[in-house]
Amino acid sequence: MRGVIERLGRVRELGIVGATVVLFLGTGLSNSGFLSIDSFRDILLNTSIIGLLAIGQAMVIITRNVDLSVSSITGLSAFTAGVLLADHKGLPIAVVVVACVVLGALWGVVNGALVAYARIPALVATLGTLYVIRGVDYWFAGGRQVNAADMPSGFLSLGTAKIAGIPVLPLITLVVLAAVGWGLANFRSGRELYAIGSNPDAAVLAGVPVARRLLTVFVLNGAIAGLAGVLWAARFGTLDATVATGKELDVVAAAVVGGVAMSGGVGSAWGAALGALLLTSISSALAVLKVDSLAQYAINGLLLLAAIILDRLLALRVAARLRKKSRERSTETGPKVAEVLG
Amino acid sequence: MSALKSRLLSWEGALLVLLIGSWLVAFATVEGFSGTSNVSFLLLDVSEIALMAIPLTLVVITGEIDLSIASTLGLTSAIIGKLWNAGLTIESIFVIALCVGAVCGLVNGLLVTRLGLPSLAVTIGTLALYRGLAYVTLGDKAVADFPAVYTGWATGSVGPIPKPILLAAVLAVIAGVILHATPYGRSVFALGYNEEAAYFAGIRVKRIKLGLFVASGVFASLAAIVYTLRYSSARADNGTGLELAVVAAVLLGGVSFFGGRGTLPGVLTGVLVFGVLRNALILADVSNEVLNFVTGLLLISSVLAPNLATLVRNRRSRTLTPPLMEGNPS
Amino acid sequence: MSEPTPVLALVDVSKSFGAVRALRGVHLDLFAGEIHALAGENGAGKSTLVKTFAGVHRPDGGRVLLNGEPVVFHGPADAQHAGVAVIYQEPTLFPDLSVAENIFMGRQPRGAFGRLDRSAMNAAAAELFARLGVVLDPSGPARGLSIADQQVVEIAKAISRDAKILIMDEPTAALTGREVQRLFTVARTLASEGCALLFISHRLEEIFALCRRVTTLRDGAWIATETVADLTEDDLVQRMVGRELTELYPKVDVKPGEVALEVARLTREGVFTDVSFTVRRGEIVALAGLVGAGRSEVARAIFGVDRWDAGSVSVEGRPLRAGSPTTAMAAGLALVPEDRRQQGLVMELSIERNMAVTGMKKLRRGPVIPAAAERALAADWAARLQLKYSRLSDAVGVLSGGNQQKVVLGKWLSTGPKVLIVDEPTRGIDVGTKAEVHRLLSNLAAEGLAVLMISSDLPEVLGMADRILVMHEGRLTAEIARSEASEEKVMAAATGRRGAAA
Amino acid sequence: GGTTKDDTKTEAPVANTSATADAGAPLKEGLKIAFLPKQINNPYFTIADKGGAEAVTAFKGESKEVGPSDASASSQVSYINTLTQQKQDVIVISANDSNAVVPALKTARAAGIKVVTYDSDAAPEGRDVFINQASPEDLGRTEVQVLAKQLDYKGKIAVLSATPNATNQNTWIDFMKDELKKPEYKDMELVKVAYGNDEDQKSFTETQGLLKSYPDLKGIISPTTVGISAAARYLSGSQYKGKVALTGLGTPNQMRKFVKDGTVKEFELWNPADLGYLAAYAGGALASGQITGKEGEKFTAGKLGEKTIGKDGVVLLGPPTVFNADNIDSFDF
Ligand SMILES: Nc1ncnc2c1ncn2[C@@H]1O[C@H](COP(=O)(O)OP(=O)(O)OP(=O)(O)O)[C@@H](O)[C@H]1O
Ligand SMILES: Nc1ncnc2c1ncn2[C@@H]1O[C@H](COP(=O)(O)OP(=O)(O)OP(=O)(O)O)[C@@H](O)[C@H]1O
Ligand SMILES: [Mg+2]
Ligand SMILES: [Mg+2]
Repeated sequence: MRGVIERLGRVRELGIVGATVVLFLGTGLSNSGFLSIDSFRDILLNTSIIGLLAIGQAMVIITRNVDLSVSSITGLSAFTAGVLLADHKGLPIAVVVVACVVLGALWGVVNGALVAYARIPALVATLGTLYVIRGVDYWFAGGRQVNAADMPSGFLSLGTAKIAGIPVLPLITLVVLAAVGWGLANFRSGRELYAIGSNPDAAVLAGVPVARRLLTVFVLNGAIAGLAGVLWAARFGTLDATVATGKELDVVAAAVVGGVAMSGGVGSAWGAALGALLLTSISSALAVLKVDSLAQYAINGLLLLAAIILDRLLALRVAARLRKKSRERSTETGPKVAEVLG
Repeated sequence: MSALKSRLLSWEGALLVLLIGSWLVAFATVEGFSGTSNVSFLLLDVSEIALMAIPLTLVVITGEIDLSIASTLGLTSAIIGKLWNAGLTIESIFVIALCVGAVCGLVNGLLVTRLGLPSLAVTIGTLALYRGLAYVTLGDKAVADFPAVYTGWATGSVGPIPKPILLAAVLAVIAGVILHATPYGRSVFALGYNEEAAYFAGIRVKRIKLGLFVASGVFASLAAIVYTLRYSSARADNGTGLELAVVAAVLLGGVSFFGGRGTLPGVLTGVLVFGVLRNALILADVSNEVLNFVTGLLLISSVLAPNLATLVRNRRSRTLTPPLMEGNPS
Repeated sequence: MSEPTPVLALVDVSKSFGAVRALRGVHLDLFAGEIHALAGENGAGKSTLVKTFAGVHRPDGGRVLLNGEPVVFHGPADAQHAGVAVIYQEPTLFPDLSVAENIFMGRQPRGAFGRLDRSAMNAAAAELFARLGVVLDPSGPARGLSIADQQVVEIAKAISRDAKILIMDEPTAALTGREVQRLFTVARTLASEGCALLFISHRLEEIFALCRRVTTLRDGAWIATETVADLTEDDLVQRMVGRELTELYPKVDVKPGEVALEVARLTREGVFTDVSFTVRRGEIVALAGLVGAGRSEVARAIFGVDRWDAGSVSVEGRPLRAGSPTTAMAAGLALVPEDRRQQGLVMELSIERNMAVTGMKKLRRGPVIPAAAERALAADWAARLQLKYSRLSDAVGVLSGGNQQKVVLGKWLSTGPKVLIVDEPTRGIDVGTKAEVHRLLSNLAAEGLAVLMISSDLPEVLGMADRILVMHEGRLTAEIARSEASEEKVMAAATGRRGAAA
Repeated sequence: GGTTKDDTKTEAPVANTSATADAGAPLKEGLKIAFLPKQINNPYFTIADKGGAEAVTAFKGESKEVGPSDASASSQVSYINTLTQQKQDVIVISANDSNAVVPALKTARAAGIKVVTYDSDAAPEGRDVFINQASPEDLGRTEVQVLAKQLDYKGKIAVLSATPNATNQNTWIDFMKDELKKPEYKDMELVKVAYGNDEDQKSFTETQGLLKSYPDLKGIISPTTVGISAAARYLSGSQYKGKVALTGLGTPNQMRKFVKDGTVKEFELWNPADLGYLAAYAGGALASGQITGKEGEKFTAGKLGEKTIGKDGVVLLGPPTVFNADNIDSFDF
């Protein structure tokens, strides 16, 4: 006996799954190479970082907030990892990972404090820290570039290593996904995030420690972004101050495509991860389909829109069916009001 | 409301003080700032941002957002170049350009109002789409040889005031009156705060939003014309990334991202503050990372300042106003 | 008789919001096992007092005593831990979460590894609903529940806390007789179990039926705390209003004119079916029924907020387009909706803006709206409705519930409609104002306005309506003329016992 | 009516032909020379501008590096304007958009500032001289030749370029295509030009895509430092390592690892430091009246010796260095 929300939610994610499958089959038809194990491996690898960020972002968006600074945090963390490894040969990788995660978490504290305690709308606060952190990154890097050659191959191999044929990076993402996904669905604190996003004022009256929860969410998201930075360093090897610039929109897009509504209270980490998978698969597919490079942006955007629209139509369908069935009387404007941003 | 109004006023006031303050400081300390030619450089540099910020202000007040404006600019610019090469008259090209913008806006608007999709998601999508179409249109080429009369206009100025800025100013005044004094403007605010109640009051919610998205597109293409002419360069990648700058200006101007709250004078002041600081810092050879830094801090303080004020007030009256009132949609 | 110490008490508490002094030197003691009523006009300060108990507001002066010990609640959480459960006047639900989770948020039953146990939660919720005698799907979403159902969920939430102190701010405003009776039974049980209850209502008969003592407030000041038994309704009104109450149902009889509103075979899939009726100029037609009968939905469809799937609506013979409030307004329709916070008002906007939002076209001089004209209009209606406010430029949100309702009425009456549909027009409005509103409605009718009044308040229905339409499960089950209308007949039709209605 | 393309004639370069060069004049001291790269904090330009700064200190001037953090077409213009305000003596610029910067540069020159372009030229009327790292023709053709040798003139090849609008890359690619027309390349086919936007990640995924869609691909040319290192990194970690040849433009430090592990045999690049160095001296010479930018004028560029101005004010840096396992360790940039 599951609630309508979950039912809707499941359907939402089913929509994305459907779209992804269609994409793979379609591309596979014209180029079977796309369905090869090898290519799946690459797609998983490409998804792992954006996916990780999308999972974190989902938590934030569910509370009716958003964190645009993740791209900058990832960039800073990646460069930090690079410098640590390049300048202190023999520093254990674990230490570097922890350092970067902590770095991310600290910036998360800044975001969280601004949003939860200074009560700055998240978009403004994190757009601000997006600039600030990138500034710090530039200042820190000052035109320096860390190259694959400067880093221990033991670390770089993280980017390609496999366990039982599955690359490590996606595995890490999966672990985080499992943890976050489960927590959101099954912990009281997880449910309270939905409550906050669904009706912040009511959350206060219900005795939910809103500020504390928000702070936690931003810190977690920051930490995840920090981790993503390390993975980035391991995967791409060439690191400078511009790493991950502009990725924030992709991340948000992934979450939204994955059925996490900007108006809060709806969505799941799983959906966000699926959204990320769909988006990266799209760009990989385009590269494979010998699409003229210049047309790729256009098609990318088109498919993104298609995904959102499909998801929306499915949601509407279900809503209509529900209305007929159980005398559900949500107002005509209701769902749209809910969809309105913020 | 009174609290809200004073909050707004206080914020606009603060911005104005900030603007004048930074202007005076720069005037006194940064050599080369005071020159009239510099003033017009300064203003010219924000002309596109100013143009695009005008409709975006209204869009954000209705609780929506349009991130595709910079891409619309790029697409329009690319089409201008294409048509110019094809030998059309520049005047007719301008007309077509505006139509292109209108169509781009219409697409956004229809997706948001008819399908009820979240505008953030939609316009992230069209951000990619329009930029892509720009590349499809003009590819890797750049078109440069535009008639001197028009490029001259775009770079020319009346006294120290560049002509594009004059254009923006006129449009801003019109938009300001519409937003703050007409039934249309009232409706915009009402539905920004509570879409459902507005709908119950017979306000044509969808039509208004659609109109605003179209306006946003048209202004973006207007900005594209200015941009293309003043750099006399039509390229597919023109204005890449400008959207965040515009959004930043709007938010700095005191418009609530959650809709309902905001004023045009505030936004325009915000745009100018950005312009002055950027120009002054560059003149003072402050390195680019500091520019990023300052932009960010400014943005944060734009809301931090008034919020701290209210927080302090609440401490005094010891009332627990539920936090995140900001957070309430509709 | 030595009085035991009160479980919760307010001593000389005052609270003001800027210029507004919502509470001044108020005293109140709540004893274990008693049901204590709080009475007062709209804006008297009842909800503010409640919020002080709940830790939402911290008083500017005075003390809150818990079991005789002074306490300071730093937030609702504190109050809850102290054993205070509150039903707020305005429902505070999470639309995206299931009904059950709304009830148990933060207290969900947990299984292994702190994993929350949904089936246990739903079962518990179902139990609560059974206790309250309502049919609601615990696993369904809270979004789309009628005000009434929302209120029911709020009640369930509060009693599920098995609190030592239960505070109910107008819990019955949205309920019909049956639910009210259920609620009272529950309340009495709780009291007998040693729980202290504070009960707020504008329906005096309820106070007399349920409560032992009553405390009256007027303009934020404490007036009296007395045993209900020693009071008559008139005494109580006297305390609240500070003057003699004029007649509550001043219905003037008028000769119905030609048909103004005609609804024919109106149907909306799964919501209501085959609804046909007419309202004539000068008539007040009441639409009665149990919660969830679909009355509001009919109203919303007529006004064009919801589309209808079949049938037709015409105003003075001219048919309306489905799903367009704008054309409905143009045709002379007005709808005072059921949920004033979500549908009736823009809480953040000023009183004047809210009043003017329906009449902007009329106010307009050239392209712009003269602020003066706007204010004049607002001031005029504020006066006619005796609105309690400090400045017309204040946000409507700071007005008391009843005063908010007045603003909604004013906003629609100012459009000079031909047909006025009012959904629960006096929900949460004090007796004084209620009489005002009723007089207003009947005068308007006398001037030839056609009024369709949805109400869950039977006395109101019987007192005001020329004809009574009764709905059950989305169908019209009876039409009763004023002359032969009686509570029994209406309830019979409303609960679907056909024969009785005929 | 209305203005069309045909009505407009490109106005003649405003090169101050009136001025006459005095080769004998000494280099002025205390010249203010500003470097305006495509993008600040870009390693390549950081090296180049260091070289420039070294030169400027050599002739006792003061130099600085300013610029935008995004390599966008127009963001340079506001910097040109401010440099004009600051009354610099020389602006040394690498144009993001050969047209967009021209109006601003004209204003600067009208204010008596000398303009030197390096790495990426602006339209001639916008500058006095252009320091060309290597003639586009040489580069384009040699790249193809180097690769052809490695695959002994057989197989499909692809190009991984920077942004679709990158002026340099596009001219080079045109010459590559032209070179490939020659008979000896009849068995080679250029199947695709992919764009990595000079973003590491995009270049990386583009390389993946190339090898997916053309399993029989034999070689890749990446005429951009970002692209080649990304491509090399993908190859070195994939089963194509050693099977698919890769060459192009890269810095030794980025490529060392891949040259050593055999992913890459050969690649080329000029020394960016020398490029900046020469640009600085050209600027100095202009500001001191030694040269005016006319063809045939000569000036001495410190350690680089005497340089001659070629056709339409272009000065050649000289042939690029080819790096391979043998010589790579003797370079550090
Ligand atoms: N947050 C607030 N800010 C400003 N004024 C407020 C606020 N809350 C209540 N008030 C004012 O305090 C007074 C008391 O309001 P309150 O809601 O307690 O009245 P009430 O007795 O509950 O009325 P009703 O029966 O209509 O609910 C009113 O004048 C109201 O306008
Ligand atoms: N059988 C049911 N299943 C689910 N929900 C129901 C059912 N019956 C009623 N409801 C709820 O009641 C609401 C319908 O109440 P509505 O307001 O339309 O009727 P009403 O007669 O106007 O009641 P009210 O007196 O509250 O206005 C619906 O939104 C729905 O949530
Ligand atoms: Mg109240
Ligand atoms: Mg109703």
